[in-house]
Amino acid sequence: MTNHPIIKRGYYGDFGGQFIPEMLRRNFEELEKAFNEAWADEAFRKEYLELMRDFVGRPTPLQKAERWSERCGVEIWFKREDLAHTGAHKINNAVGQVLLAHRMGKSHIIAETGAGQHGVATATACAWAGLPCTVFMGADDMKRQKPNVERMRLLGAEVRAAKTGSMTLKDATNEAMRFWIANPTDTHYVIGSAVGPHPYPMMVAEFHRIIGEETMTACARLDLKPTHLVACLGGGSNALGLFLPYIDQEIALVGVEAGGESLDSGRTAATIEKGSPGILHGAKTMVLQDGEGQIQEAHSVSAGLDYPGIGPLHAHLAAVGRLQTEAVSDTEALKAGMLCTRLEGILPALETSHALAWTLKAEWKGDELVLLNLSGRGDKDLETYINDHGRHV
Amino acid sequence: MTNHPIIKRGYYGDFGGQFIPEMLRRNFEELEKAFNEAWADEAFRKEYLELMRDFVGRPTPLQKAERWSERCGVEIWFKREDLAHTGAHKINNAVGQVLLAHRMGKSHIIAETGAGQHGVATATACAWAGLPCTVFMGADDMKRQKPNVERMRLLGAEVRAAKTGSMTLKDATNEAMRFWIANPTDTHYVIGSAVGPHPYPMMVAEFHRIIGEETMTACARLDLKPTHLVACLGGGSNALGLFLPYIDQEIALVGVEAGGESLDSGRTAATIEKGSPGILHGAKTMVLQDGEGQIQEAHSVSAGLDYPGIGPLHAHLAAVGRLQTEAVSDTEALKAGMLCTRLEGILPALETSHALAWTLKAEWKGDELVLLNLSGRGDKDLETYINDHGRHV
Amino acid sequence: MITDDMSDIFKRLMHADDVNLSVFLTAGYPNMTACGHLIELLARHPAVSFVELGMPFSDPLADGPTIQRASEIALKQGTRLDDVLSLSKQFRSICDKPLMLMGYCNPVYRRGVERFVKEARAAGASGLILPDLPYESYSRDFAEALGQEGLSMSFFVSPTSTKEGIERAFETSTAFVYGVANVGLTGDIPSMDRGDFFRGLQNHRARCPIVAGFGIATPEDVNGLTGLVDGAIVGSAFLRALEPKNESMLDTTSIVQRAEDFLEPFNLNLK
Amino acid sequence: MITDDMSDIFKRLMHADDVNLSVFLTAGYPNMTACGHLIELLARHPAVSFVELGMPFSDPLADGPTIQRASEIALKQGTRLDDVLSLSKQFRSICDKPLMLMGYCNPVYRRGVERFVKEARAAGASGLILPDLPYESYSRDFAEALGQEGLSMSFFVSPTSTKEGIERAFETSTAFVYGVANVGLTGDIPSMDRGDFFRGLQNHRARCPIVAGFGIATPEDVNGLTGLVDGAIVGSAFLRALEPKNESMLDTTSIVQRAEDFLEPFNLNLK
Ligand SMILES: Cc1ncc(COP(=O)(O)O)c(C=O)c1O
Ligand SMILES: Cc1ncc(COP(=O)(O)O)c(C=O)c1O
Repeated sequence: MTNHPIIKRGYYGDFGGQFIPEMLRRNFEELEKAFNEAWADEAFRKEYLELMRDFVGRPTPLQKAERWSERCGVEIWFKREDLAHTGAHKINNAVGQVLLAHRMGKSHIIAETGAGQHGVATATACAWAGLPCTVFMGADDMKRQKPNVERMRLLGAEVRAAKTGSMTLKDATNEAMRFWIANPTDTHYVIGSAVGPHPYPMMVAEFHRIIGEETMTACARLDLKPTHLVACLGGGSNALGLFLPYIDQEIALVGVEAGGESLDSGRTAATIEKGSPGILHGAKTMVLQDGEGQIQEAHSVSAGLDYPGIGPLHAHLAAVGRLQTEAVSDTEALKAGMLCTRLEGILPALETSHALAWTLKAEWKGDELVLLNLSGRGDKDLETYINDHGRHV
Repeated sequence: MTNHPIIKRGYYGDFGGQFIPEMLRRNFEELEKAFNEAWADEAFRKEYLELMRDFVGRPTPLQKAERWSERCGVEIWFKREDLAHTGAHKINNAVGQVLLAHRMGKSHIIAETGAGQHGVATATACAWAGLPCTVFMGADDMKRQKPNVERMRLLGAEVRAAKTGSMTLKDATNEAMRFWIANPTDTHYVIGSAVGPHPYPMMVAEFHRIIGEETMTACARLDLKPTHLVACLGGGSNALGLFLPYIDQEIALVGVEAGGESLDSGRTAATIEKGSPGILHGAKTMVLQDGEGQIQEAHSVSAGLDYPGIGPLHAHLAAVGRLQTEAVSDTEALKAGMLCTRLEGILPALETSHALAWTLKAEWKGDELVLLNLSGRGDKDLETYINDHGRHV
Repeated sequence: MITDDMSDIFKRLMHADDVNLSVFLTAGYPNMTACGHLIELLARHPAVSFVELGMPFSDPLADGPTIQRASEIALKQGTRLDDVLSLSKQFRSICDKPLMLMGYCNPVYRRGVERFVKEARAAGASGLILPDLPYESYSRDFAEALGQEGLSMSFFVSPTSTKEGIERAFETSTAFVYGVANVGLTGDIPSMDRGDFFRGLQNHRARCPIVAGFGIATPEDVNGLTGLVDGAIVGSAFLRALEPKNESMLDTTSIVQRAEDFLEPFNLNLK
Repeated sequence: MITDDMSDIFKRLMHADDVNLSVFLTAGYPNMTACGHLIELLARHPAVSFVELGMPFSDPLADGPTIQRASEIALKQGTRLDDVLSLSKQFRSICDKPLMLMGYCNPVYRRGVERFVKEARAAGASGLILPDLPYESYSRDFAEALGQEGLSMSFFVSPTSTKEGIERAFETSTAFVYGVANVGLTGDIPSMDRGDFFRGLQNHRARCPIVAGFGIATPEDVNGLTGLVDGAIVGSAFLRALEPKNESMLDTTSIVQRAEDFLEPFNLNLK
């Protein structure tokens, strides 16, 4: 709910807010109201949950990773979001928001995308709903992620190149916002992670809460008492989805950021570790910026973590010491992803490989019980893995 | 069970049998015995079912395809095998056989693969089990399906090129058999469809029976009374998986073959429609052959249907009139696949698109209720779809 | 609500019969040298009543393509906040026309609000326009500092603004209310009836002048608003006029010439 | 169990002290013309006691790479069952050595078992070897026809054969039992102790001769089996010797020459 105790007037502690132009204010008021109503409405929840089950394939398994556990020296279970329709948790939010947009009478969906995962998820939800969809994507990303561009087109979406700035995710987000400013009444903007102005961060998190809820149910069935929840941090949606129901419990929350080439190389995406408070895409959060307050480009081998901001809820949780953040380098992530493939028969998304890599290098006593959000499958990253594999063989 | 009433001494009606060299006879005796014992053993079933749930992500949904139904003029539900781990039903059999091999004390797994789906599934199951795996693949197919080759390698499997004959699936199967002849004691051969000598066809079908069983359970919950089961026919495993529990009920079973360029072009894979009884890969079944009894190459846009034989159980069911076979051309399948993507937000495997295409062109009265096995996802076929899309836009 | 301090500066605007022309210029565009000449031109130009000086930002999400690109070019050339301030100083050394610094929150917060406001005042700026600044942040972080330094602040109203939003803008703005003359972004093609929108704001006008912006490109656009607004900002159209289309258009003289050519027709507005 | 008819033909094999050499040749390989000369060579060659003539098949799953490739080449050149039969006829016109037709079930079934057996008999063949033919199919489809025409059939025993499997092979075979001298495929490198295997079969030998095959390449291989088997089949090694390695090795004379060269050392086996 966007009236969660954590929220005060659109802020999560010191972070969050709505740093938006007046032209969008009505949209945000409308959206917050509509989401709160929908989320409190049994019928809406039922429709959402049925879609999660029948279209998305939920619940996803909670699987003991036998060989991975052995390698890490601690018991680790995977929450298998890689098995969700379109290959990652992203679809939960896309479906949720498209349902909401439909309920609000919106006739056009827009979204931003970096590597294309959220774009594909949104285009998928729109195809299902029969709603026209426009996805903004950095012109550079479009070149790098051609197959996902084509996939969105097959799904009936229009893909528009963002040709400004670094021509990547950050700029695609700007373009989507601009389009929304220009088309405020009929359009809904489906943000792809727990970022942006309130109520997006909490709303996106709520649409992913099902990850944590299923995990709790499975733990109860299996009589597991987890001590650690681990997830990678891009914008923070898969992490929050897992963490949300556990937030008031005594359990360690670990968010693994993309260290990029290395934390001190300047080529990093470790926003909490290396960033500072700032305002980006309408919210106050931790951002990578220079002394002038210009947002810097993020760098990660993983396109889904390659974002110079982070959801404001994470910024808050980290600031108050509730969230432990860790960073993992490109090389560590690649290695971990390939090791997981060989040991568990699961090719993880490069984003996920960051979380995996941390469990490999963390110091465990051995009596912990770790639940790791296996946020997505790595089919999209096959080429990157292969090229890296080739380099090392 | 391999002692199903349909089976008489390894024959399914007139089809089946064990046309194998003496060097493999002991293996087949062992295998049949081991499978019958395992399948009757609660503990084995439990382990298999737990893996189906926790590793594979079962049960897969049975989803009403609203917009597809509307387009076809009849109510159609999709059994969502595309959501199974690695993207198709194939994993059910791979996991089942690898478990069985493990139980038999085998220390090496081999498999054949065409497009790579079964190879990836087997390599995946082997990675999970920690068993070495060798996948035979036609040298031509290896070139065409490079990403799947790399994926198998990332999974730790060795991929061996079959350089004989047409250098495709049929030849990879020969090579796998030959390797098994040369290494009969420590190796288990995981066949990828309901083909080959007894007990493979029935064993593979049994490992896929879970598809039909889940469907029955879902139908009971939803109070659905299906009149038609529809599936594409490659070797026949996804179809049998769905059909098996329904076989004695009053319900139409429709198997859709790959017509290729056209049924009469000679470039087809419609084995039942255009073939004749013959012996291939150790079983008597319907095969594409010339007047001399030489096996002919099959042709289909879909690599997974591109096989000049068919499971002997299907040959039998078709011969006795229990199975209705239909054929769909390359073009019809491509179109149907793209339409499904746009209407339902599901990019189907090209194999599956054949089943979809038939529901588009079949004459429905409108009061039927159709369950279609959505056997796999089309990520692997993206390029083919895109090229075709490009041609028509 | 216009403050006492600002009343002096903007009094002229409110009581003019014609629409006062304001020009928007991105600091550091097309380069610092040319920009220095341009700010002087604007300071001296009789058609120009006041100026918006854009503070370039990496992620200007409320701007259209032209202003985005101008920001990008300025940043690529290394334009810093200090450069913005020195352009303001240069402007103030020539004229006493109002000069508003327009930009996004983050660079300002990064500098420190108090420090920035002091520096802006020292550089002769009249006020700030920060389209992504929420009212709460304004009250908490800006109001006092601005008041102390006698700087003003403008907020926006747009065709999608609620009644409360309009009320709040006129209540809080201390220079003028920025009326979005277009559903869309700066520089976009008009897609609404401007007259209707501004007619609806007239009963607020007594409290605070209205300046129209977004999509205003020609003297006709400006004159079309006569009687409805106190000023009109031309931004993207001006920047587009400066864009060098070939090699020979790169030198400063040629850039300034194009600016003059662009402003020429607006002279007709002058009585 | 050797039949009366066959006893004549294979009597010699059973009572010889030395191991009888049999050569395997794929019909139509390396082409029909050369193959005709080769079959004549084998018919006349003193070192060769009997011959296996391979009937090429598209999917020879019990064969190693050399024989596979030979089949493939023969088929590509259009070799048909009729060509196989005419080679058999040609052989029979020269000598009365046994000639076994070796192949896979499907082409035989496709022709019709009865028709094929009649044709084979007419072409002078002595019997059939079909490695993928199950015993049940043999009993149901072949036994009677073969008996009527006086053709024999050989079944296999291998190191993985069960006791029952061995029993059945010696019980059912009417020419000789084909003993797989290798765990592996025709042409593979030896990977087992042949002696052990064949010693284990000696108590069956009275019922039916044993001929060793798979992986037999040299006179030493053949001689190494003395006392253990009645014959030995050289297949892949012979075909490999025929393979043209360059242009000049393509003509028939050169091919036949290489066959003679290959067989030459086996003459030493002759008393
Ligand atoms: C599989 C996967 N995991 C994680 C992420 C990171 O995003 P978030 O932090 O919002 O979960 C992405 C983003 O594309 C993703 O595709
Ligand atoms: C998704 C999918 N469906 C169907 C098939 C056809 O095989 P079968 O008839 O054994 O289900 C394949 C084979 O690769 C496949 O990948």
